[in-house]
Amino acid sequence: MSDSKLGFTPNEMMTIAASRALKNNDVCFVGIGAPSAACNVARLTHAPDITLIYESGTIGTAPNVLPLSIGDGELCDTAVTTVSVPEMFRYWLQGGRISIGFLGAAQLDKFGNINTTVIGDYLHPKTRLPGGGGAPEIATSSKEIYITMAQSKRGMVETIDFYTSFGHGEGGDHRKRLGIETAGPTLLITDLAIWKPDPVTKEFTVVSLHPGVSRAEVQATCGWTVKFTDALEETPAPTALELKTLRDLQARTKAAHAATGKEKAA
Amino acid sequence: MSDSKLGFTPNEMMTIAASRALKNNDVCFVGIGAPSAACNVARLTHAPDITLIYESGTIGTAPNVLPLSIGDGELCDTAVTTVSVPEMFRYWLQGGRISIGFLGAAQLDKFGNINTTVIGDYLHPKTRLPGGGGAPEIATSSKEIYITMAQSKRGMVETIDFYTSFGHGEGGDHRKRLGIETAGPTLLITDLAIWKPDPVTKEFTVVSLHPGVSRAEVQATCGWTVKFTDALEETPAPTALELKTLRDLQARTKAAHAATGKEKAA
Amino acid sequence: MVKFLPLSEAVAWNLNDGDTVAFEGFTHLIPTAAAHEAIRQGFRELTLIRMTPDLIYDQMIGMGMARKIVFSYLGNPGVGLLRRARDAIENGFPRLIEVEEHSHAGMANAYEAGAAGLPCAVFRGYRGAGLAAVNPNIKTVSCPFTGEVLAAVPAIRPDVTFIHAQKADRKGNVLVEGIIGIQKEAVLAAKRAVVTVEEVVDNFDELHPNLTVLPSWTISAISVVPGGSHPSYTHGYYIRDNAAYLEWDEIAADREKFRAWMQKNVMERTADDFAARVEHLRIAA
Amino acid sequence: MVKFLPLSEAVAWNLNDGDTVAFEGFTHLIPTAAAHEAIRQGFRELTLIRMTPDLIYDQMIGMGMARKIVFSYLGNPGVGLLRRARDAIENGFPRLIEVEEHSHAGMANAYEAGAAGLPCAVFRGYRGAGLAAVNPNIKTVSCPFTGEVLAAVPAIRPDVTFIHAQKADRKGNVLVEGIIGIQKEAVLAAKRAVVTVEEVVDNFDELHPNLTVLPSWTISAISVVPGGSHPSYTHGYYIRDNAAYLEWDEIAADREKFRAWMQKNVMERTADDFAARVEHLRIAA
Repeated sequence: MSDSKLGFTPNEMMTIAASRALKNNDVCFVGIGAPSAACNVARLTHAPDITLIYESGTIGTAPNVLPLSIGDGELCDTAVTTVSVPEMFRYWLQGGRISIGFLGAAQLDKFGNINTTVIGDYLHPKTRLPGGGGAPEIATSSKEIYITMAQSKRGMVETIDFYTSFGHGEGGDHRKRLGIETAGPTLLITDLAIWKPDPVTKEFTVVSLHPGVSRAEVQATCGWTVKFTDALEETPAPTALELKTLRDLQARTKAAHAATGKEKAA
Repeated sequence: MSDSKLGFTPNEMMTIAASRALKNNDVCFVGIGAPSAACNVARLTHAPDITLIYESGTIGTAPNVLPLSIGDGELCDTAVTTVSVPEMFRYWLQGGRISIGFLGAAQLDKFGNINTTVIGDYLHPKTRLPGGGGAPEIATSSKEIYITMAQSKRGMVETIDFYTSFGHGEGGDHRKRLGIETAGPTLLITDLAIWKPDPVTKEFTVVSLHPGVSRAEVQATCGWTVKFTDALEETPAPTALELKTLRDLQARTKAAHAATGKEKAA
Repeated sequence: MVKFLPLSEAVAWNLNDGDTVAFEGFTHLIPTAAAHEAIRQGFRELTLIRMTPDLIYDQMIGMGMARKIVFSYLGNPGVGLLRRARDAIENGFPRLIEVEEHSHAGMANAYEAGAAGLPCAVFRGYRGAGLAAVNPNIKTVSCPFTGEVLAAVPAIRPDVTFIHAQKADRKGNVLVEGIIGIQKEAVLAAKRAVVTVEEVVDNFDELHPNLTVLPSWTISAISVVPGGSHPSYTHGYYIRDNAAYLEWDEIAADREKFRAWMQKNVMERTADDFAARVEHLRIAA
Repeated sequence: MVKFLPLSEAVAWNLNDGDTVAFEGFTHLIPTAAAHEAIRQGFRELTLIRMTPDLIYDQMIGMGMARKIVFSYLGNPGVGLLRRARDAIENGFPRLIEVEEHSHAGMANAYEAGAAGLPCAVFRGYRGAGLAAVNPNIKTVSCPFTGEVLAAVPAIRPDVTFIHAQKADRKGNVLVEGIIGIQKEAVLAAKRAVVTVEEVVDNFDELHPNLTVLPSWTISAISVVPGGSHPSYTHGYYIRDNAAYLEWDEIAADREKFRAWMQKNVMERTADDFAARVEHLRIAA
């Protein structure tokens, strides 16, 4: 999509809206892609002391460029400490020290359940996706879960093909009934809107539309019947500082990742 | 005891006999006292590559002076690596990587069961001893157990007051019946003799008397009726090198430990 | 006792058809040279264990070497899917492979239990997750004090583990540093372990005491292979070849392109070729 | 967020009568200054947890502060018995204390489980050992795959943990090095954690990435107390005062001698006195 009209793209709006949701004292378990960009924009703007943790074992990292993988050297070089993977999952995630777990999704349902495992049947999949990685336990051990994804009817579906990670299940108190004591998905930020779960049903409800986005657009790119809150707000547009921070970060990242291929291409 | 007659003390003979039982490729879990001296004499004589592990986390250590505690700085300074205590007990001991666990005893019975916990009743002890520390799992996770202690009727008893660590239990296949797959005590070295368990009954049997020691002396300082093997041997006396190595080590140790008190005394 | 061997000998001596094998490395220190040597030697019917199978298992699966794969993230990290693994799972090409899938927490705990000599790992996991229903190796135990139901998975105990590390000393102790991942556990959990290193140094006397050092007696064989983790990286030696990961996505997308690439870049090469591949990625001293 | 406080304030703010508290340190880095401050402030009815209770718990028990002690080795390391603890257990002087006794493996696993947020630890332990019969907190679970019966103990979760460490940076991150013992687990398992350090440095930028660093947000308070682990030692700063351990055996042997020593060396002193006690033990730079 072009940014000619608004001065920013929907993806930039998504990343920046997600960054704003993070607080200075948060401890984030960061996934690659939009979550990584959002967390680092937060760190470079309003949340300089935020703690970013990547599942490769890097704690309190402050990368100058976005990592391509969750284990790039940049993460270790700038971390407060780097621990083993078993320690990461035992002491830091399962130990209850993560305030925000950030997840993306291939398929998402209205209760924040996520599929990144298979499209189709598990044993005979139409498409074999990468699978859960850290997500099954990130989803249950982090105090809260934030989800980011670009909207599409293929991605936001009535029923997901596989429960890679558990959100609110069938809604209501389903988490509690499974003995899961953490809050689960409390925020969904897409390229079009900000969503929060209904306090009772736990169904994701649009609470804010990004600038220039209509209710119809949100519904047209979502596979379930969308609920909008009564007091619907408009997401403040990215500030000049937010946009510059994100774009500089992405430019540095692009340059750094391209550099490794130079001699090959030559 | 004096060393005037034989040129060495019974304790020196015990330590040196124990050191000889160790092989160059052994991995020893070392306790403080005689075991520590024996292991280091082995390292300084016939087993230069022996791996010494102290439960404080120091792996492959080569102290120049004997540590007073299992966590003296000397152990860390000279170790190949120093790990946390949970890792020590999980990966290194429970992981089955220890060939020889070295234990001492306040009370010992003829089946190699050891008490270092209480004299008297557990809940209302006559004497509260330090307890087991690492011993309960050293005794079951090490491939073999070597025991060293000075003989006395109070120490070598028919029935111990508390099973701090399990040897051969009531003898025979008692270990197997409890699901313990390691060999347990295979060697007892006292200040008077070398003992090995009977292959069937597992009762400790004297296989070698130290130079100048009689059967009567062994029996007089032991609380159970002692069995002697038919082919009873005499332990070779310490060599000049063994004695010098042990005495130099103890002299260095004494000087180093006394040094810390100097300014206080002044 | 550990032996210093050429990689071809180390692999031939330690790996067998039908083995359960882990080539571990969590994005960092991936033992690519060892995997390529295994491919050249043509082992079959392997059970491949790894948290993040990555390019090397995509290659081994694409070459038909795997009977089964045990994993927790079957992706090209930061890029997307593993297309040879997909082709095997979706289409049975070049052969069908059995899949045992866990979460990262499940695999990390299972390796830890393997290193710790336990039969299983116990942790808080898989709650509400679909894997618990499709993987019979995910069970539960109850805490005898609180009654809380916890997840249990069998310990991982590979026949042989391959890792890449920074350096060995002359006695055969091995230093792993940076993002250390699961490598220590993978080595200690295995019956045999082979380590490729960037270099051998006289001794480790100057090392900090708390670094991750594998004592020589925990390792079967060490092979010196500079650049041996390319296109992954070795902290302190060379950076990750991100371009190669992006490029792999195209190579693996096509069966013929894949075969041709493997022929040229693996089958007709040796471990000695890795050093040149990282020349332009070396960290300025 | 972590606060830098004088030790008296850090102790007063974080410790309460009736708390379950761990002053940890495995021979190395024993938080003596913090324990002495707790003694001066006169806390009561404490449950004292520690693998190796050592001199400081002998002192706290002797002063009647403990309701219960949880331990795995009740000795003066390398010297012998802890005579004040013995007097309490054998004779109820100055008061009876409850005893919960484990093996080192049991305690280490229980701390690990506490740090890992689990309700219990599962390991292979206590087989044939008498403790399993006298400690109701030693139970079993069966491996759901092999049927093997394993030991289980409840996780340790102290209200507050005190440790001593080498240094903090200005942000409040803490470095522990050398024999690191169980300190990281004891801190992460606790609701609150207080650390005494030898010194504060500007930053940890030059530290190796794999050292044991506790991030600032895992700690409640940091107090700078040079010499704060005497007569234990601090790797890199000063050596163990072995003579003081030998001396303690005589002091603790006699009730009156003990009281007099405590009055003179603890009650009438402050944390500032520790620096002078290690002057003659400092490592030559």
